[in-house]
Amino acid sequence: MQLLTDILSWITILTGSFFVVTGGVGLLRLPDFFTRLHAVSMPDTLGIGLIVLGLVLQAGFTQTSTKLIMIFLFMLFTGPAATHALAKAALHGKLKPLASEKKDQEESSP
Amino acid sequence: MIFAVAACAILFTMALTLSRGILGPTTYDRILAVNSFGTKTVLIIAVFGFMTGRPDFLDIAFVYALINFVGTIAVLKFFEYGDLGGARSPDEFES
Amino acid sequence: MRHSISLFLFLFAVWLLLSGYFETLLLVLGLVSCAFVVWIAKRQDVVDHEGHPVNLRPIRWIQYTFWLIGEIVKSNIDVARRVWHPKLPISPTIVKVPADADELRQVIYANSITLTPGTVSIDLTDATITVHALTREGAMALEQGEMARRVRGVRRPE
Amino acid sequence: MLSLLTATALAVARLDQLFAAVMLFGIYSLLSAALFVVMDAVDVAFTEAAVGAGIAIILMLGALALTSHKQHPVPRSRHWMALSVVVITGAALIYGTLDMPLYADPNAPAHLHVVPRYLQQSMQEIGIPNVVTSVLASYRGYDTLGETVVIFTAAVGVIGRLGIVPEGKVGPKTGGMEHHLILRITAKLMLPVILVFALYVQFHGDFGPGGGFQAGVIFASAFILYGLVFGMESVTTVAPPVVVRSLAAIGVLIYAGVGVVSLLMGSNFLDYNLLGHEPTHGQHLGIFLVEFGVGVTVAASMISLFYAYASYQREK
Repeated sequence: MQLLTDILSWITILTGSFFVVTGGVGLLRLPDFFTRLHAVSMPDTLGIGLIVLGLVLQAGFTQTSTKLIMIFLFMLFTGPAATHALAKAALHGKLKPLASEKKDQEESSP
Repeated sequence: MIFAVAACAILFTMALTLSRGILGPTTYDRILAVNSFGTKTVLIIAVFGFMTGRPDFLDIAFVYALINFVGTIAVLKFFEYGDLGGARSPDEFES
Repeated sequence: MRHSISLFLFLFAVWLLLSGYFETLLLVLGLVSCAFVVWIAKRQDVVDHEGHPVNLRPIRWIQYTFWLIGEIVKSNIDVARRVWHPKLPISPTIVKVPADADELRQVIYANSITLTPGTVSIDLTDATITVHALTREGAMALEQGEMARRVRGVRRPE
Repeated sequence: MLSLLTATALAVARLDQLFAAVMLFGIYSLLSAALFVVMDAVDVAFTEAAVGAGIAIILMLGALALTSHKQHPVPRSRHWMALSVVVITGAALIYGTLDMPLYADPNAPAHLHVVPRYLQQSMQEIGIPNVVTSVLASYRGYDTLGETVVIFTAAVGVIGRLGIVPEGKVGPKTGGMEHHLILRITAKLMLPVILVFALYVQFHGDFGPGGGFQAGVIFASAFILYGLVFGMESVTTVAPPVVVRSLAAIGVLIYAGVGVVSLLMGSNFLDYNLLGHEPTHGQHLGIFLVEFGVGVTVAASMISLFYAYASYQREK
């Protein structure tokens, strides 16, 4: 049983770390601000989620886990709000997104 | 052991994020970098807490998550309106 | 009043989870603190159906959460693949999707969009959400309206 | 991690755009707090988290709003002056550290006398699990009182410089961000949780990291968030500036008052042993009250600093 949770938490933490690193790489590689936003949302969701899950598996059902989950929930609520506010500010600050406004919807959808 | 691996991964990402923060190019990129840097700090504090076996650290992580949010909003408001209280036209702040 | 009581209970639960000490002194302090916070929150006028939603449908909410987690995992893998891909196969697209009239639902919808990697809601005005998608496919999937339909069921109408 | 810290510091020094420098300073602050955590200085990290990363940034932005956004170019000669001053100070500091015991040297004076006493006896003398709190509030009660007064004075100074916000008139255009739907609802959800968390930190300083300073800052940050999202008008209605300013003074008075009471009861200033029936009980009560005073002062000072910065109108 102990071994099983250990293996599980290894897997989750490693996968979580992978997504965190991917987020960092994406933040550097992607070409403009709006696309970088997407890179940030990766570690913000799955990265943190999996690492927290792994830590919870290690800690067992204790007060530590409840605190961890509370932190996670808190970040889950505030993260998108901050990202959205940032994107909105950038959009209103006349930052041109590197994207095509999708008006050719009819011709591309069939 | 596993915590050390996770900590290394997070540290590496922090370095990547930091270089985005230094490179810019726009201010929004920097704010984004700081915001996501804050997220990583929360994570690394949590992981370190487990590494050293003192889960007290979680309170600090919580403070971080909180301050990160308030700080980002403050910065954004400052940037959009030019100061913290009033609503001034944002055109003074082209950078 | 209903909101105040439920907020108080919620806050006290938070206090207990944070504290973990069940001594009389700390419990009393907790009760006093929560009452104080409810009083401040009343003064700040944040205790209403927006600040403390009491009329959610729990079962639908849980269903929705699991569905959202699944979507997040799928799109995470997709975006991660694209980021590591040497050619960086992205096609940034902006679409406008309609949202429900209810403001809380709009927020849930917009936040869910942001949470899913590959799509970020960048503006929300007049019940229309402007979405920046990393790929054309992501934008089209969102336009199918699967998420919007599920969000609608989460909350009872006023 | 230290190298990351250095890189950030260099980048801050090189940037001439002050706004970007502030952003990087935020990263610097986060990093140093993480470093404190690694070095096991939990309470210091807690304070750095709350003060350095959050409030300092907000206050710096406030200051930035009042001044210009670009650093003025400095003539070359003054670079050399500045450099020599820095080098001399640095050299003096390094010279000073030569006399200091090595890091973690078990024979250092601090480890021989002070630390064992604090670590071994604080439990029976004061009866509180968190040593830092008992050191801060009891053994070093004077120092902490001094620090509290410093914060109070800083707030008074800034208010004196920027002018007191007149009652009922907080500037012509003090708009909030209520139109920003997502922010508004998130703030509404989060504010009570933040406040409860602040009070939790306040009252659990005895057991875990935390205490008055940190709690005060977190409490203030909740109000700052409220002010940012809902506008100055609402926040000054909820917490009128006059009330906040008097609370800052009341906090100092609570702290000093505890000292005076213990003096009157026949022991030393800020010696809490006589406050209760038995010494540990008295210590407990004393620390509790003192921490409460600190929390009130810090929170109120921070909020009034925010008011002062946010409602100051630049002369046109």
